[in-house]
Amino acid sequence: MLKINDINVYYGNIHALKGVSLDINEGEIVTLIGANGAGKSTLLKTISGLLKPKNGDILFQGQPISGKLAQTIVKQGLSHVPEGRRVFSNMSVEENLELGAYLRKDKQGIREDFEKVYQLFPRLYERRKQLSGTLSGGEQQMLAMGRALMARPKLLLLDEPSMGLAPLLVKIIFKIIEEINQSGTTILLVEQNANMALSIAHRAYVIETGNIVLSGSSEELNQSEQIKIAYLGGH
Amino acid sequence: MEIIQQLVNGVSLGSIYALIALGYTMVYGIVKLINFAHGDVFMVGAFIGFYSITVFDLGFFPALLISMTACAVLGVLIERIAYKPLRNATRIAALITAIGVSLFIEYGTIFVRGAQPEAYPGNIIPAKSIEILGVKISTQSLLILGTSLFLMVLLQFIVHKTKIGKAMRAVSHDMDAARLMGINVNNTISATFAIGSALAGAAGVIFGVYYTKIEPLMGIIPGLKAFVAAVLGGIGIIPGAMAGGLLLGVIESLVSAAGFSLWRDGVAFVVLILILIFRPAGLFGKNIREKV
Amino acid sequence: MAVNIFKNARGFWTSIVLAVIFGVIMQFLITGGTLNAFYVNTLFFIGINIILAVSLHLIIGITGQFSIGHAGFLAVGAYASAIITMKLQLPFWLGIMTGGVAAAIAGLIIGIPTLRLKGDYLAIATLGFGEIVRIVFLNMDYVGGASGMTVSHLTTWPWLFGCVLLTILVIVNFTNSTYGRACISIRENEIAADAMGINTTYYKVTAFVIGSFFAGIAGALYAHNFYIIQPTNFGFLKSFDILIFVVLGGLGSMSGAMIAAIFLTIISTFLQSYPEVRMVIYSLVLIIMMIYRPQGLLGTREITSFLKAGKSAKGGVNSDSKNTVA
Amino acid sequence: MTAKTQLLKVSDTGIRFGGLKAVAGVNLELKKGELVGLIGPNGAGKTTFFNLLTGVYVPTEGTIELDGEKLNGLQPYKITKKGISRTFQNIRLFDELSVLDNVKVAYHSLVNHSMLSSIFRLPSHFSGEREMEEKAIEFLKIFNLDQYMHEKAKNLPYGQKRRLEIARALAAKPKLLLLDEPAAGMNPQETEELMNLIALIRNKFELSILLIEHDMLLVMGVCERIYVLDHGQLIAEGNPEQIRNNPKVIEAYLGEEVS
Amino acid sequence: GCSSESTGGGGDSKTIKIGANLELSGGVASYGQSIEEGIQLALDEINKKGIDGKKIELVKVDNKSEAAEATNGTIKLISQDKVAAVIGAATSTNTLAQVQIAQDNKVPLITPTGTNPTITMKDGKLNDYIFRTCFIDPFQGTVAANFASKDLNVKNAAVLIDSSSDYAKGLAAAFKESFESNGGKIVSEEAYVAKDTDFNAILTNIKSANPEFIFLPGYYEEVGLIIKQARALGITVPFMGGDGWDSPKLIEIAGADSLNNTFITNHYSSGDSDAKVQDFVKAFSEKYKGKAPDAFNALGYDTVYFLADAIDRAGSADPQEIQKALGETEGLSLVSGQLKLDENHDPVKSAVILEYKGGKQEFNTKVNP
Ligand SMILES: Nc1ncnc2c1ncn2[C@@H]1O[C@H](COP(=O)(O)OP(=O)(O)OP(=O)(O)O)[C@@H](O)[C@H]1O
Ligand SMILES: Nc1ncnc2c1ncn2[C@@H]1O[C@H](COP(=O)(O)OP(=O)(O)OP(=O)(O)O)[C@@H](O)[C@H]1O
Ligand SMILES: [Mg+2]
Ligand SMILES: [Mg+2]
Repeated sequence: MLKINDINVYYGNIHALKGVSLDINEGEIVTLIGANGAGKSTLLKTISGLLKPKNGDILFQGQPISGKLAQTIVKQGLSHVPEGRRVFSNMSVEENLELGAYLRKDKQGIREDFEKVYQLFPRLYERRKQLSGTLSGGEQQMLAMGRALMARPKLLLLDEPSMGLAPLLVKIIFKIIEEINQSGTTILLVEQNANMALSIAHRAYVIETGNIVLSGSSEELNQSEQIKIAYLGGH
Repeated sequence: MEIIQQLVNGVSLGSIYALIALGYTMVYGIVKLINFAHGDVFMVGAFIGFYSITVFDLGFFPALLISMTACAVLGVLIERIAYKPLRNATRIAALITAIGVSLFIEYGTIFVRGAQPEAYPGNIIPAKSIEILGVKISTQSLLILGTSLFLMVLLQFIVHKTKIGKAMRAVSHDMDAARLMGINVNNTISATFAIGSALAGAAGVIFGVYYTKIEPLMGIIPGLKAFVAAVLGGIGIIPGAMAGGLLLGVIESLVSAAGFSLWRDGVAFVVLILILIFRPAGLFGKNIREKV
Repeated sequence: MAVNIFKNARGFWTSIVLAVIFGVIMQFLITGGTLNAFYVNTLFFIGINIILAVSLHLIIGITGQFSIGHAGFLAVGAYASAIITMKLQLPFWLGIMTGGVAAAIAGLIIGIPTLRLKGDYLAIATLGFGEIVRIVFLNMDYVGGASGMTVSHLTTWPWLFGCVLLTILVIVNFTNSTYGRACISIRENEIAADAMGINTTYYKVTAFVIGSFFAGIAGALYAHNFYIIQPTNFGFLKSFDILIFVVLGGLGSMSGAMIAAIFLTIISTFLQSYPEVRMVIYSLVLIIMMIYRPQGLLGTREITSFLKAGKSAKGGVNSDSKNTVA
Repeated sequence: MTAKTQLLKVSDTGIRFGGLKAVAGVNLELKKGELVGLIGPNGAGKTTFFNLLTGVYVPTEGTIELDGEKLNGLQPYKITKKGISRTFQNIRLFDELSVLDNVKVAYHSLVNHSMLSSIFRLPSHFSGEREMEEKAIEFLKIFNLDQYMHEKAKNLPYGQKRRLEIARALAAKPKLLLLDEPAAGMNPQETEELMNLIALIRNKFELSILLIEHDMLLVMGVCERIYVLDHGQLIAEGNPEQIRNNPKVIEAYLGEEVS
Repeated sequence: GCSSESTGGGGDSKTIKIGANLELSGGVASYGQSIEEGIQLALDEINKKGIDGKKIELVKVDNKSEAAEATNGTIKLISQDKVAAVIGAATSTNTLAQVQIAQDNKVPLITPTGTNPTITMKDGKLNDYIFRTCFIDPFQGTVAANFASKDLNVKNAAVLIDSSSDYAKGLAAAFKESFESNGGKIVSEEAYVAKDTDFNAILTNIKSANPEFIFLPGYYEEVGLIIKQARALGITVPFMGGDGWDSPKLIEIAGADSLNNTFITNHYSSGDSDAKVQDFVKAFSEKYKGKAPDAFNALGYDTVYFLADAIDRAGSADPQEIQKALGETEGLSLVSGQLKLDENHDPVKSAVILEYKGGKQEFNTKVNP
């Protein structure tokens, strides 16, 4: 579904991604784990068109998308839930969801998706008129995910959905991620919380200072000593 | 009776400020840029209307439309050429560019046609005064007030209810997140400038018809006043700009009426500062403290 | 350089001696007639603009307070000093002092209530203050109202140079001290500065008052150089001119502000002979400069950090401090 | 650890924003040298509580006392001088200042040389600045940040930024240190390092620490006592073991099984 | 560009350099530009023949309508360009900013339109290098007051002043004095500043004072708006002003109907049948695409002839010789009337009173000083 070939990304003269390659198959949850500043968010931003790679290509469903504008990529069925939620805090929950469906014209379909999102996140239905800036962190995370789903993505990129959330909410969010996946959406999940991420993902990549250093099935990585020490904590 | 006449005077002056302030505050609210060139687009609008009427013998409405269209294009050009490259720069840098653009339009116009004023022909819209209980109200100022109110409602509707309006607000809040929704940020900002500048153009023509005299530097003071009105009402808040404009007009008229016409602008600024001290985000603005 | 050497006592005194030598040489060039009246006058204009630029730099570049009414302080200084010398027939030095002190008091009065405003709201409040000052003078018959006040030409090179030097010294020294650091911390993050025990209001007002003081000094020199002062000289467009020096030079870079003041004064003087295109070219210069260098000529760096290539410096205070405090 | 003297006493304190009671009727005490955790769901009011302690917000009810002195209504910088300093949930460094200068700023309120002595470069300026610099460097060494001394703060890697924020807060010589989610965005390994650092600070500087954190490993690992906030109100208080098994806390915050 | 080091008198042997320091940009750019148009026309005409075979070369500087820039500009003209004389600024203030420099350097300075008395006289002492082409304010004000009391027979008058202009203030002061000494009463005094556009508030005040006559000594840009707005508010009494009104634009701005029953004092009337005036109006509208000249144009034009005449008589481009010749000017026939200087270097000229009727100026009376 997504194929990344040897991309390099720079911020000015900072070389943030150094020849990264990665594959995602349809229906999978793939997780990308790595330390702070390893380049995880950079990779997601590059995929969704917020950043341009200097070279290399990105194929989404066989179509090249590297260097295209974000709006074109969204239209092809790829949604990105950015780090730190980034909800439009001066707008209501409902308006945020409407903006999620910004590019769509099928009124009927949009209405159905509203239903679906509200089913997935009943909390959002209760709060649909509330300004999203006043939601709690967890609720905002739900909104950010719901908003991305409104675009009916085939591939969903999630950047640290558990960051700053209370343990209970982390569990809920991860459960929902699995649900979304089961209803047919492919997911690329970036996480610091490697334990949790590996527990729901099919496959995983490990990124360190802009390089992919390891990849494999979740089970394999869970067993790896190297991973245990670096990312799962010594306990 | 005289005080009522003065209030009427104030409201009609204020509705001109409001008319300019609407476009100002909209661009300001969405792009977060103090577009100092707004007053100059207003001036260009006035001249385009003037030439449409005198050289091409057009009526008021065609002239208005031409001027609005041309100003919309001008606004978009200004944005694309001068502001877009600075989108990631500091706001104060963008402000300097805006000052540069403002000077450029003013002196470009003078370079092209000289500094002398022009006068709108007097018969474009019949100017009548109606008298109610000894208070004279000119039909033109009623027209201006009506236009401002109508545009306020229209703008409010566009920004809050339409898709493009929602896109504008999204862009204003978080450009990258807006991109991720599939919003074309550049086009949305262009649309904002187009609407704001078209309003400035309309204000220019209406100003020309009402006050007759137009000249290349005519945009400076109304531009400044509109900026004050926009801040007074709360930056980016459309009904706030309307209220700010009217309030400013009424203050000025009352100060003049009290015999202090030379202190007029001074008093207006004193009131502005006082209001800001007590309401640091303007009359309609919510003083949202930065969340720590 | 200007910034770095003051970090130790010896560098500080050397630079003062060097500056004084420069001043004396210039004096000889002027009295000897090597520089004709036109160049001398341009030089004076540059000097006054440098004081204005550096004083506003302290407020905007260092403390981060978006003030766009600086011409108001210039006006207060100009009128106060002119009253001293012209109306009261007192000596010029007293006029300069009074100009500075009057502007500083004005800064205190406007600073205390408005400096709690943020961003654009502060900007419009200070702009409004500048206009209020102008309108007050416009309505004061004592100083000639709209037609202004004629002022004797008393600004001479020693006064001008002395004031420029004093301004630079005080502001550099202030910036490079714990007090300047306090101001920068406010610019960088007011909430955190507050949480670190910095009395943010106090330092904002202090920087504002110091900046106003020097703008007032510039006003005194201005009034006594151009024969006449009138309220229209001090409108908001004048404030913008000063703001442009600071931003074009690079916010937070004092040498940048100075270079911009010199550069723009020269451009503007040169363009005087091309009246038709003067402002068109000037505005194009502004726009193009900002588009290609939105961070200003020097960014936040000082000229010294370019001389010692490669090292990064920060707003006003030099981080390139291998030579730690002596 | 029992007979220690009381440092912080918060009685019935709260604040409302419009209709919302963000914090209400909180009673909390802290003794000298204690390391206490504050947990609770998102939006429970934890950060707001810190803001009340540090004077960013003024409580609409109740009193806050430090060492027997009432803090209500004092401006933040005064409270810092009285002995409370903090870090922020979203890092707030002085980005353009060097790492060294970031720490020096916190020393500012402890200097003796006057503004005039700095402006005129009197000897007291030089000795004062030198003293500050020496102390600041000492501090950076403790945090292993001295190699970055001349780097701009904004150029530090994320983890180091968090450390610098703590170092800066400590430089203000607090009696009580407030840490707001210091481990946010860190992976388990970095978190563990941080845990050790926090313990070290507490012992070395003999201060009290109040810590907000969602990472239960960290909270349960280092805190002696824990308060739990939900919807602005305290719902539980106790040692880690008690909290872990408190049904209210499980329902509101931890979820079924604790990881 | 910079000229060579030729001493005094400027220019090479073929040309005489004169400077113009005008408001070509900034707040009152329209005044400076109008004067410049007049100057250019006059130069074109004079340079066809030249003065003693020499051509006049004009060096322009823009003072941005700012006093400081005006000072700079004149310093440049004198020390860099070494001009023989300077045509000074349009407004009194910007002219005052140049006076001292001209005096110190002994280069004559002529302001076309700077009417403030202190330009030529300071503390009772004559600024001997300074001249002007326009008459000073008191005369026009007095003429207007006499016209109001005697010809129009009014007893109550209101005065509405452009307080940013010394010119308007000077006229107003003279008017008040004469009008009151004629037994009239000033019932209302209001003020505005240049570039204002809305005068309804002050006009409402004036209206409630019920004057029979309103003296309005401003410039046409505001005057036009004031009269238009006054008529809309139902103020029907006569208005009267000075030469500052004189521009075809006034009629366009105010509208022909509003201008009925208004009067001005002026240097000349473009409807004057005098051949000099008619030739000027014709030449001007030929050069400037059909534009009709206003008072600024005429005074700019006259200033050049005033200066050229002096250069001719001096027979030299030496500034001090020119100064002497300027001071001795007598009976010079200009578009704005016969020019003779009094001992204060102020022109003594006749004035005309014109009335607007149906959008046209009609000659009413001529008043000699
Ligand atoms: N806008 C930017 N400008 C310059 N450098 C940047 C920018 N954004 C990120 N970087 C740098 O790029 C590298 C990768 O950053 P990125 O945000 O992708 O990391 P990450 O793996 O997502 O980390 P985190 O866990 O903190 O989110 C880091 O060294 C970072 O400092
Ligand atoms: N300045 C403010 N104005 C209005 N509401 C506010 C303000 N500050 C905080 N709140 C609200 O108070 C509540 C408590 O917020 P707070 O930031 O203290 O939560 P928290 O416990 O720190 O949550 P998290 O774990 O997500 O950081 C929230 O509902 C928040 O929206
Ligand atoms: Mg990231
Ligand atoms: Mg929090």
